Amino acid sequence: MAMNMIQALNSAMDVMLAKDPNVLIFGEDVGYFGGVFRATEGLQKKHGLTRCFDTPIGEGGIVATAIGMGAYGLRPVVEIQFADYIYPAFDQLVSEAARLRYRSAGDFHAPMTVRTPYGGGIFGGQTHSQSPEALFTHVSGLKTVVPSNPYDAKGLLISAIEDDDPVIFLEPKRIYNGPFDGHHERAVQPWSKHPLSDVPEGYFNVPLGKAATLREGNDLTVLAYGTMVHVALASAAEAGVDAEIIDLRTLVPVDIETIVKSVEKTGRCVIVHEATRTSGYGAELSALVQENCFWHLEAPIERVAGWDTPYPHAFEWDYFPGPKRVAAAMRRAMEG
Amino acid sequence: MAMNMIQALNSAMDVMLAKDPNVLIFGEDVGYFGGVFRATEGLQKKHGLTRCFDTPIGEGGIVATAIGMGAYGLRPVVEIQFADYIYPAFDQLVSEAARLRYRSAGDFHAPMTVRTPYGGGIFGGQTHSQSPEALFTHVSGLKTVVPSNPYDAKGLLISAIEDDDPVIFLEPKRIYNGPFDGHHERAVQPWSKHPLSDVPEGYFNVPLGKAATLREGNDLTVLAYGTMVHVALASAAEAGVDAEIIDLRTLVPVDIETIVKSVEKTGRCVIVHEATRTSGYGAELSALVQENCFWHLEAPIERVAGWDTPYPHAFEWDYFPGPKRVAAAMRRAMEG
Amino acid sequence: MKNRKPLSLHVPVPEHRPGDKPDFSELKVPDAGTVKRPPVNARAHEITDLAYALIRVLDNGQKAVGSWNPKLGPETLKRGLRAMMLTRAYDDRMYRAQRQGKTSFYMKSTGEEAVSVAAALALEPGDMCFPSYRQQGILITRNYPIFEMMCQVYSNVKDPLKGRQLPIMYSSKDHGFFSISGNVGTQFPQAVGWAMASAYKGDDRIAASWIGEGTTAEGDFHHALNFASVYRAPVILNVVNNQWAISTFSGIAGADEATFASRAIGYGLPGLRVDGNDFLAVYAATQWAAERARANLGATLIELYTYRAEGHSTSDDPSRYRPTDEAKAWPLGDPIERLNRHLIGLGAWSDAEQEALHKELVEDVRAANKQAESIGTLGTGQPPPVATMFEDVFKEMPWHLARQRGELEA
Amino acid sequence: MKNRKPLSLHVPVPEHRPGDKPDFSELKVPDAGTVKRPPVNARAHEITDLAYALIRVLDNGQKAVGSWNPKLGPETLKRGLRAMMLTRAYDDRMYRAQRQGKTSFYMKSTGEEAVSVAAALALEPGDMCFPSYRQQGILITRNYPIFEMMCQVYSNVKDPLKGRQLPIMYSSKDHGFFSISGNVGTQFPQAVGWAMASAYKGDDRIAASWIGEGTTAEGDFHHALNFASVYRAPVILNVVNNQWAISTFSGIAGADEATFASRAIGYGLPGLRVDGNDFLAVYAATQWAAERARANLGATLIELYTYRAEGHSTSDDPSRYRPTDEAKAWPLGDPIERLNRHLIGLGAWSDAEQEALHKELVEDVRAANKQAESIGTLGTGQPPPVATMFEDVFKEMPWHLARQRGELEA
Ligand SMILES: Cc1ncc(C[n+]2csc(CCOP(=O)(O)OP(=O)(O)O)c2C)c(N)n1
Ligand SMILES: Cc1ncc(C[n+]2csc(CCOP(=O)(O)OP(=O)(O)O)c2C)c(N)n1
Ligand SMILES: [Mg+2]
Ligand SMILES: [Mg+2]
Repeated sequence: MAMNMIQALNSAMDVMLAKDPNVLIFGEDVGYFGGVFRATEGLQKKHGLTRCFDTPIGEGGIVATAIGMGAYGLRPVVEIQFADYIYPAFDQLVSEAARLRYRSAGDFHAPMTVRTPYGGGIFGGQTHSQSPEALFTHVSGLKTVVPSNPYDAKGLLISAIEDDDPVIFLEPKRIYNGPFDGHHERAVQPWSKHPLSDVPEGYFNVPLGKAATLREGNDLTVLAYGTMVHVALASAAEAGVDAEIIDLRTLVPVDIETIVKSVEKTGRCVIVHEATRTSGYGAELSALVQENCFWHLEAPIERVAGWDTPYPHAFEWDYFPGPKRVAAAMRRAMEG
Repeated sequence: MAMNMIQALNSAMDVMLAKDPNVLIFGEDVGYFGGVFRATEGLQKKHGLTRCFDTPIGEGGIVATAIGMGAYGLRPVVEIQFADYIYPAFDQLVSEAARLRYRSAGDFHAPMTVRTPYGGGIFGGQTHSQSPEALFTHVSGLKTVVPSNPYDAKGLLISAIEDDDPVIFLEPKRIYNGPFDGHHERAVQPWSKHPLSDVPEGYFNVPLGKAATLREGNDLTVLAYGTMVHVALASAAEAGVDAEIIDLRTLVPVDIETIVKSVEKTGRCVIVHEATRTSGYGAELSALVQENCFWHLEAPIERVAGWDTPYPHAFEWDYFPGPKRVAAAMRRAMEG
Repeated sequence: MKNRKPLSLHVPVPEHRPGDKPDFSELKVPDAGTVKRPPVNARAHEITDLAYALIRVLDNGQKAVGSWNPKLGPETLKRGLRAMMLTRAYDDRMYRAQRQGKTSFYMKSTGEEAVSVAAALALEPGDMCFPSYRQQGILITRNYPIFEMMCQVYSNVKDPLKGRQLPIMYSSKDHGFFSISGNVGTQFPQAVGWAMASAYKGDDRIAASWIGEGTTAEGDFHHALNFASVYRAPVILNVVNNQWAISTFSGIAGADEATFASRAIGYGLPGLRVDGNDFLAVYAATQWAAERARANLGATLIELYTYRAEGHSTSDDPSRYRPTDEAKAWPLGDPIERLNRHLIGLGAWSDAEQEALHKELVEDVRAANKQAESIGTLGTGQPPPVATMFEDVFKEMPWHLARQRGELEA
Repeated sequence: MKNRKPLSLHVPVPEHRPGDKPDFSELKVPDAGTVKRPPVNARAHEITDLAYALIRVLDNGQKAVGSWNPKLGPETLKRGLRAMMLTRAYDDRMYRAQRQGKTSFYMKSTGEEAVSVAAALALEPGDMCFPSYRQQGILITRNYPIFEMMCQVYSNVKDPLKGRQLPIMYSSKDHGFFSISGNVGTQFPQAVGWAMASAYKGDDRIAASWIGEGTTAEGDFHHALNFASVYRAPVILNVVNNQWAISTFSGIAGADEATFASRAIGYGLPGLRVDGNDFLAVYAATQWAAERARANLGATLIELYTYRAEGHSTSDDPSRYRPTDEAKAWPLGDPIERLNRHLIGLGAWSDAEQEALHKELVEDVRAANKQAESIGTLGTGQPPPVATMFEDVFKEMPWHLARQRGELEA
């Protein structure tokens, strides 16, 4: 059945609420209203007031209570309205959710999924456009997941909810309603025309820790996730390079085999993400590739990323790493 | 005059309190008691109750009020008792201190120095041993500074206090009272025997953004900071490699010229830090080196870092990246 | 021990949802003038009743009554009326501009104008305000040009914030208006810090901050009250209880269990609960708290009881979660209408003058907007120079930003 | 407007510092039995006086008086006495062990034993405790073997936490004792979440949590009270006011301005202020709050007024910041002595039995410690296998941790 990402995420939560009475959902405006992006629309009405409810505007309290619920034996799924607002919960995520299993030697653990919309492309300005994934990838004990299409969104979210470790589930908000290749000047595309919008209505999952090779190629390897996967596909076509495009899907634990196999084949690598460049997850990917594939590299690994500034409202398209910048990096990688 | 790092930091704050009435110091236990590591000892008595005082145990409140004071025109210097406890202040640091100048187009800014002891080697367990520097290096608008000896500690702290941007000042607590080369089985060394413990009593500064080459060499380049600088020096001797050892001192903005010049000369690079490996600052350094020096590299860049686990109490020396691991990495870099 | 009654989870729900008839009959509105005004040096624990009362000055006939009556002259009242009306006219115009696709986002303060305007008049020009995104009335009261506000909303080349901020996230140090943050609540403890600095320096300026009732749930609310209490900071902490936080009713913020003003009690601070649609009551409460702060007696928490008459923002659709004409049913009325009636009652104003002033202000807004639009709206006309995107991250631009600027220009 | 009095910054300071004679004469200690016990279903706003009172059952003659008297039989009282004495004997032994270099760190609960032990007895075994690092008395009351506690302190191969945690950061799900965190306060809202889960599931178990008065300044304190209030979570939120937070006196946490119990008022929760050195008062208050929670009436905040008789931890030296024998001057006495006197007054106990019990417990501790030390102390004997360092980061070990374990073993 054709779904956009919002519908796919909604379906994943609907399926899990029906399947497991220990699953419950809460967050700011997620209850009666169904969330500012409508991802939980109808779930309270269908499953009941205590299974999907609104919370006070205290991200730290949302995550802390979710940890307590996880310790009790529930599987809370919480929404942080925008990834830009996850920082008040940072201590509970880093010092608590991520550490509980380890510090108690498995005596306690807190399964929990933290859903949050991230990324740019919507003129959201500095506090509705951030991509904080790198921060979470540095924290031992957290898994970080980023879907790039409706099928994966549903399958990965179900896996995240069923996972016994805390999962940060970052949703690329720019592509909630349609794929986006970075060509903002062109007409918006609906998901319905995209093959990966064909999503089973019932239960299924996509395993965490496995990347997807969206395009096979021999010239160079592109490592991307979220919205940038679509930008990379368009950029490769425009740059006229036979790129192998890997959608990482899970950042931690990352699918190292798929990455290494590809770079050993192509000898060239371009890494793209929206997040600011310095100490972004692209740095870790670059280091991993260089450590694992050094003798195969024929050119410097390229990083295309957000500039090291806050996300400026007026300069949405100068900031967003679009096809022009990505294609240029591909060409550099081919020349190099 | 011979000072250990605590005395040097204390002297820096003493000098700045005397020099600038807009400088004030606050934090948990820093007032009457002088801080759990004694860094502010005597400052309240000497400069007055309102110049150096105790705060409630609310890191978020400490940083938030410092931002307000900075906006007023003061230069607050706050202490977070351990870097492990900085996360409750993360939102105020990332969303506020780091962004204020940018989002207000220079209308407001908040000069502030956040001093905090970090790192392992003291059997502090999971919550007194962390090295969170990478998180701050990813945040546009924050400067991140790490001294490795008494002279730099004083000179860099004075520069940080005088700097008009927010500075995260990470103090390697293992070497507060003496240098440490990782050989925990050997007798502790006092700073007094170390040349860089000779610190001017009065005002001086060490500029931010400039690395120090502690040892020149031709075999390989070591990038380190904090305690690991001393471990690197010892390891190079033990590995018998003619290493060029660079103490970065400032992580952001990093001294790229010094790094590139050195790696272009040696063609080999080993990066060492205590922080967990994945998405640690070593990843950014590795990416920078391979982007800027790719054609000069003769072997894969090595990262020696903390394991991707919380810091376990009983395994202090299995966790701490000591000379054995660093020397081994140097040898691999030479073979490669 | 088993066969004990099972526990159950309580989730608060509002009285009325879409489809229901709006009805505030359970809401008891005490008569104006019934609450006594204590001396500004009253001990906090002796006036805890004020945290549960509702300070009102304008009675149902819009006459000023009782000991909280600030006894303002017609000139001040007219300044207030004008600022509230200009704020509303500005909001209406900018809302339309967003609907016309001229910018990405807008937020109105309709129905809450007294909260900002009366406070701004009761404060002194040097006092620093740390607002949320719904106190544009402060800037307007302090005569910040609406033209500049419009340029900010349009992110054009004349935008004082160089196109970096979402519309309405104004900043003007010269007008004692702190840079608005997108993260709610962060300004509350920052205001306390500013006030502590003023006290530290022996200054006589105070700080004031505003957050919504929903935002009281953030840790920063607690930090603000705690630090303000411990260090007796000269600050006024305002909670604008407009009943809604986007789609979430105030019960989810705790309103079913206690008033927001009563949060002050546990910190030993005075808490005042005020009719936020009563211009004179807001003025009087602010004045009381300001005098107290300037007398070195510390902070006051003020709950301003009002109603968010329109959607949360242009991204919101309130008809999805509350009865459509709930705003009209709001028992505390409209602040502009009430002040207008009051002035007319004083014989200092007339419907004709009101009508004329309205026309004049709408025309001022139209003219300023024409000028602002002629410079540029979001995505059209003249944007700020793109290279400025890399400035002000730090005071001096470090190498990596200079290099990135180079890449962009390449 | 200038020539107004300049502001000044207030920084609270304690009455007495090293060198001063300890003196608590300003501290008014109300007589035992003077505070009325309300029904457990009393409305929070009707009993706000309890947040400023001091609930005491044992009078100066250590007789149990007043309506809060839980009327416990001698057996329960003796269990409590034994648990408190064992806790103190255990603390003394482990403190010495740290001084002897057998571990890195230790924290005593001396003088505060009633806070943990009486609460643990008033709760039911299935209730989940979210303690701070100073409630080892709960584990001991719930018969967790001190041998295992010692192995944790020594990080040896028998440490249930595999050497991963700092000494005293115990965890035992089987004993309803949540894994202690090094970050203060985080457990307070977690306990609320656990309680919400229990209510969500229609369970009848409740949660309880403990933090120090200094920790009330964390945002998590606010989150806990707020979420507990909004969702009526069945949880008991305890603030152990032992006057000190490392070197910082309670005034820096706000104690000069209001009681910690009164923080409950602004959330519409009951706040009880209790003599924390009065075993019966702590038991009674906990029992009241537990009954209330189990009746689905929600959370209670309890301030336990006590004194940290020893240093903060083995890393601390209180003589640097407070008068040396302040502990002896503490007007609320010692919980063990007081319960001992009470039992003797009942004719159910004697000095001889007390002496014998003390000997017995010291011997039990000695024996357990001998056994624990024989297995290993920090850095000697048998540590946990080093490869386990990489386990439990995730449920299943991902490739990068397996690779790192390989590197370590190489
Ligand atoms: C830290 C943070 N969390 C969440 C949000 C998203 N958000 C923006 S406004 C808002 C509602 C605030 O309601 P209230 O405090 O009552 O203010 P009002 O809009 O009614 O003036 C929310 C949840 C945010 N901006 N920042
Ligand atoms: C988030 C955080 N900040 C600071 C610390 C350092 N610290 C440990 S205990 C303590 C004092 C706590 O005092 P209190 O809450 O009164 O508890 P008590 O020690 O008196 O039992 C501090 C500041 C910490 N562990 N965690
Ligand atoms: Mg509101
Ligand atoms: Mg304490």
